[in-house]
Amino acid sequence: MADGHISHKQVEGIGVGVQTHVHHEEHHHELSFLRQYVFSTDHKVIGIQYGITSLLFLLFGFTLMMIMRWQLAYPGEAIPLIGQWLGPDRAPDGIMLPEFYNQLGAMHGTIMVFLGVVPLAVGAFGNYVMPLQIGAVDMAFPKLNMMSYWVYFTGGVTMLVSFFLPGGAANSGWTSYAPLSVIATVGQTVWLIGMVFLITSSLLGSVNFIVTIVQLRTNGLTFMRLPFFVWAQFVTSFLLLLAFPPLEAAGVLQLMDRIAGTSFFMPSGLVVSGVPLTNAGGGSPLLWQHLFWFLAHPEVYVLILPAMGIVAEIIANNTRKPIWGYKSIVFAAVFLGFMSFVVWAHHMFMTGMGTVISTFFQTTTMIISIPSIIILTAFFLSLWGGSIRFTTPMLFALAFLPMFGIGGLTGLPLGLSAPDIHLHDTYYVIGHFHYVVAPGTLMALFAGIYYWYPKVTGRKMSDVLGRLHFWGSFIFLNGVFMPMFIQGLAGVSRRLYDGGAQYAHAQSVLQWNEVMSVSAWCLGLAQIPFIINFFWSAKKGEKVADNHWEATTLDMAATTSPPLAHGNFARVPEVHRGPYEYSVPGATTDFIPQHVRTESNVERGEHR
Amino acid sequence: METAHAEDITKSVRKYIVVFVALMGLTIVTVAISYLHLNVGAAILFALAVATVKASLVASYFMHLISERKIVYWTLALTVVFFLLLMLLPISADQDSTRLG
Amino acid sequence: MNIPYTSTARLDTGLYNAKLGIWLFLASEVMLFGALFSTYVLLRVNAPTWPHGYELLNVPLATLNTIVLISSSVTMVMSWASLMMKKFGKFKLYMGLTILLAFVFLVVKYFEYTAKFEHHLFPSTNTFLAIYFTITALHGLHILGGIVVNTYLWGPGSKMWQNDPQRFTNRVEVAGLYWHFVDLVWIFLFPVLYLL
Amino acid sequence: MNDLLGLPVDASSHGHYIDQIIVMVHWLMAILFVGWGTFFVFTLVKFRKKRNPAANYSGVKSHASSYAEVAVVVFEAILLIGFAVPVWSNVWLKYPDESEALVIHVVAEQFAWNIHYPGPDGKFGRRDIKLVSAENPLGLDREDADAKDDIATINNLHVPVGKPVLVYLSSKDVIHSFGLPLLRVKQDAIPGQSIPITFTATMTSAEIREKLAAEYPISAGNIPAQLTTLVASSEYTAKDGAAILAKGDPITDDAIAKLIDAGISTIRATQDTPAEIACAQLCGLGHYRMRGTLALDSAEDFQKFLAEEAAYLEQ
Ligand code: HEA
Ligand code: HEA
Ligand code: CUA
Ligand SMILES: [Cu+2]
Repeated sequence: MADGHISHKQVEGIGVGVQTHVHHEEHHHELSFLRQYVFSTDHKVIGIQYGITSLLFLLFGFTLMMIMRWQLAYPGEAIPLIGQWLGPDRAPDGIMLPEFYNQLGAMHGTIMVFLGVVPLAVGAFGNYVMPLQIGAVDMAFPKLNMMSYWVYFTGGVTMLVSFFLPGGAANSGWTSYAPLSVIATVGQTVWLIGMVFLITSSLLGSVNFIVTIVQLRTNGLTFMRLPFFVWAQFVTSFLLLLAFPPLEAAGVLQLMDRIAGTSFFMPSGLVVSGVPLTNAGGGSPLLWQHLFWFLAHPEVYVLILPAMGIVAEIIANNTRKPIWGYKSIVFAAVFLGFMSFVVWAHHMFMTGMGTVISTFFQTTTMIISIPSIIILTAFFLSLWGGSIRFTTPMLFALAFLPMFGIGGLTGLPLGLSAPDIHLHDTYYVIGHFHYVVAPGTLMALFAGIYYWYPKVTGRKMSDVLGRLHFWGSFIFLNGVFMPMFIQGLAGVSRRLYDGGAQYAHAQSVLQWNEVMSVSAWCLGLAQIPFIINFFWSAKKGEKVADNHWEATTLDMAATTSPPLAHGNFARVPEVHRGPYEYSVPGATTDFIPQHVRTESNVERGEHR
Repeated sequence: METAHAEDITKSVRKYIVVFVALMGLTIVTVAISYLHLNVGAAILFALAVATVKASLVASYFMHLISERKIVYWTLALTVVFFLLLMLLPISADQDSTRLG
Repeated sequence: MNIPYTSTARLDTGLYNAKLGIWLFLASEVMLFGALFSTYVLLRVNAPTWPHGYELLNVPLATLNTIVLISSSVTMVMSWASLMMKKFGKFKLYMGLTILLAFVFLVVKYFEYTAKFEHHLFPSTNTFLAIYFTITALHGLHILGGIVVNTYLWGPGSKMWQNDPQRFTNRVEVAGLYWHFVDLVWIFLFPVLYLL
Repeated sequence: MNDLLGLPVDASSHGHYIDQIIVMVHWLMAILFVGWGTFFVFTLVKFRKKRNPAANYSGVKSHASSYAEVAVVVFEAILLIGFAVPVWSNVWLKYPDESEALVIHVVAEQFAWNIHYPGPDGKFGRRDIKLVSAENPLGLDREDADAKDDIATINNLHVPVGKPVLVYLSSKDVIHSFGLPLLRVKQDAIPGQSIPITFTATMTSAEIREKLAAEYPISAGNIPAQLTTLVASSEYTAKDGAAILAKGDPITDDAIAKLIDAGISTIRATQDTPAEIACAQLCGLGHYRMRGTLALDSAEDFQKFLAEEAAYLEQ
């Protein structure tokens, strides 16, 4: 998109790539600027829209956290620089109020998960890359695709606007546990409305993804020849499709509780601030939790699966060999998706569970760790025997492995109910999931950005800035999140406005708060090279060949960079082999793209 | 579907009428039974059984599920599994009461 | 650029795109209403007392509405069958009837609601009414959505019949699948809310 | 490994079961992490492009990884079946008979812990939300015969050491979580429900204070910030015999100056109230300060506490 006009760029076949030069558009009618860039139905434009929007939300969500971390490191001290801008109902004299701290926390969680990572991983990467990888001309329902983006955008704006309401944004945590959320300020209502938009957007998107993958795969591209990235998107879409509606239902019920005075989540006999409530009662606070986690557990695999997909592509490409155990990781991913629906109550061990139910959920939780271990193991083994190139995307993808490892492993003690007695709702949990979502998923997403950037813009991002970004991020992410385990094991609760300063048991680990905060700010600084790189390279980056990474999948090998504006391919490719035919013995190049027809059996990948 | 002949369609139309009559009949039955005020267990069983039959008729004939493609069956089978899980949800929430003092 | 399989079926799956799409959408709807059903079960099981639906609600009106909705399902499938038989006029008739019946359903629902409000029965009165109003309102919204789609297909959308009859027939079939699903939900709602 | 992990003092009879599992899981995690980490680094070095310009198409042939995976599964199964589940059902959910236990009602509210003891008659008086007021946050009906001798405290829980305690936990408004980090107890307080939890304390607060006492260096201009939250754990006098700090006194800047004058360069200090109730569930803007103190008393001290409270009731 960067050079503005891509629709006429001719195909240049390189290597064993596409050799045809046929321009397939018979009559090319010019679209207005609005139709082409704003209300576009082209999956590539929509993917870019998703990408930019979600990156901005990520940055915003991170900014909220950088502000919070000031209060955690220096409780009660005026926030420097921006403190005076926040206004008296958020931070009088620059000193943050507890109300505002809770808003920041809830909105950080919400924005990072629903407006940042998922739209980036699914909306941007899924939209842009998946149709290219399966040789489709576009998504199955382009108009729905456009709607999906704009509904997401509306939901995002709704969330942002809620900061300016009386009482501010939602402040009951991203989990919005009732009854706290039911008696909360009006921001919660807007949060619920925003969520309904986001859920609708996800539903539209997931239907579109599944239909596209099932129906628009090009000739010869059987399911077992799909790049793992496509599989990841496929499973993810099913999770979104089937797990989100219960949260939508729960959101509607909570809206009713807040607006129509019903008591779905409100038991009888509540006294709030000394005043007895007059609602009819008879509801169940735990019902909300069940419905919420029925979504939110599958949701965490929505955060991780696309990341694994990206990592698989990049590892295969940069080791120059096939992913080890392709079949086993595909089955593991499908199994993971399936199991993710039966572990939800491991977030609720402390709500008063009996033995039977807790045993059930502990067992499923232990079972669900197995497919993750299988996938990770396959990735590690894929490195063995490779010819590893430490390109910028590869650095990020490699870092993903141990970082996800730490996050995943720390899930194990949480998944057993007895240790969870001590660890539940402490910083240990915060550490656990940030290792999977931040040093894990975020690293993978960065890897994806560096990897597909040349495909999107025709130019490469700077490696010097990339390495700066990598090492800064890697070091400071660990600086932020590692001490959380220390605090958590000491028993420090999460969501504490003063970081635990009042508690005796927190005193011995309190000094880590400052370390974490400084790391978080340095992490912020470490993003500057990335932001510069991102914009600068679009105009000034080194121009590279169409299949710059010498990859085998259709997205890289069978398209121009950037791909044609209409129709993606000069001629829709046909597929002859699996996705990762690198270093095939006896072949002339160390990669054979999926769509290239070759003479010898060897190169057809049939010797196996 | 696009290969279906006109005669097939007329046959289908006759089927639709039969199904329509059956649905009406079942509606009357279920309402009539409710006036008997059976005990709760039997009432629930009966009402849900009738509703399930009616729903199956609609799904099978109006929605042509009786002659659908494999992939649709797979999608629905998956959904049924998760739907059942959702129905288990109240049970897992209820178990908590074993600890209530 | 033309997206394949918008009107013809793909060989290996046997489906055109929209058909798979609508089934997936319906799968998500199953989960939506499923969550509400399980809410109903949970609240009822835990409640010390629970009114019988027929004590508070109007069973004859609801029976009427059941009949109306089932009829609309039949006219809907007939409108599709008419297209299959290439009888556009009959399609218009049946589709028109479907829309009309849908309106009748909503009007009856309106009278039911207002009667409740007049007796000071609100969603906030008790959890039974809360769930009754919530589910039926959500179902009503689905009816409204169906009306919008069907009206489009009956009116401006039907122009497609001239230049792509196959695709238009598909659209009607897809709209029909949705409409039957809305009917199907009501088939469960009716006994669960009114008769038990 | 307990110390390595930085788990807090364990002052309950069931705590070591939980700690034991935490330690075991962390061993498993450490082994996996170090194992894979070593393999990872080794591979990255050995198979970098410079050393290995051409990749090997088929890669790893051995099945060692499958065995490793099976081993992990077995280990997890042992942890689950052998430890986690039994501890949950036989230790954590093992309730004592009410006659053997000290029964206490804890009612959480934004943002305080209301503690309700039955008093000498062992019967809990009636509570009614209509009677709730600022002076009577529990809504205790003092007219009720059973309620006359009931003891109610706010944010101040006393329990005797060595006797099982049975707490019935509930909430007046939103969900809170009753966390006792030093006793490895945590349970959400759910409005509309009364959930029992049980524990037996094994150390008195005094013993914990003694255990946590440590030497802190002091020198002019270099006073650890931590000291301001601690109290002295022995007596300190100046050269002339004048008392500077008694055991349990807070450590002020003034006192430190005097200590330095007296030529003292280290000070033994400890937590004042090491055991506490920590609210672990977000419950609103005051969540962070919803702290209660937990006094683990010897049997005599506990009787003294009850007597003091009873005397207070008389007035
Ligand atoms: C992407 C997100 C993600 C992922 C993938 C996971 C994965 C897992 N999670 Fe996590 N989790 C969250 C996001 C995620 N989680 C979030 C957001 C919360 C908190 C929500 C809130 O309360 O706000 C949470 C909370 C949470 C809890 C509740 C804790 C509590 O509140 O008390 C539990 C309990 O069972 C749990 C368990 C697990 C388990 C067993 C896995 C397993 O799937 C992990 C399996 C993975 C492995 C076992 C790693 C395998 C790797 C190796 C073996 C290789 C090692 C190699 C090297 C290190 C080189 N998680
Ligand atoms: C996907 C989810 C996700 C992600 C990525 C993050 C990322 C981060 N989170 Fe957190 N967090 C949550 C989800 C997430 N978080 C959730 C769910 C909670 C619980 C909320 C609750 O209690 O309810 C939480 C809570 C939480 C807490 C606990 C607060 C408390 O309990 O009181 C803390 C504390 O330090 C924290 C910190 C951070 C930090 C420092 C990062 C950093 O890793 C952030 C790094 C971000 C970047 C590096 C931005 C990159 C983007 C760019 C550089 C943009 C470039 C732009 C263009 C090019 C246009 N988060
Ligand atoms: Cu009470 Cu947090
Ligand atoms: Cu989970």
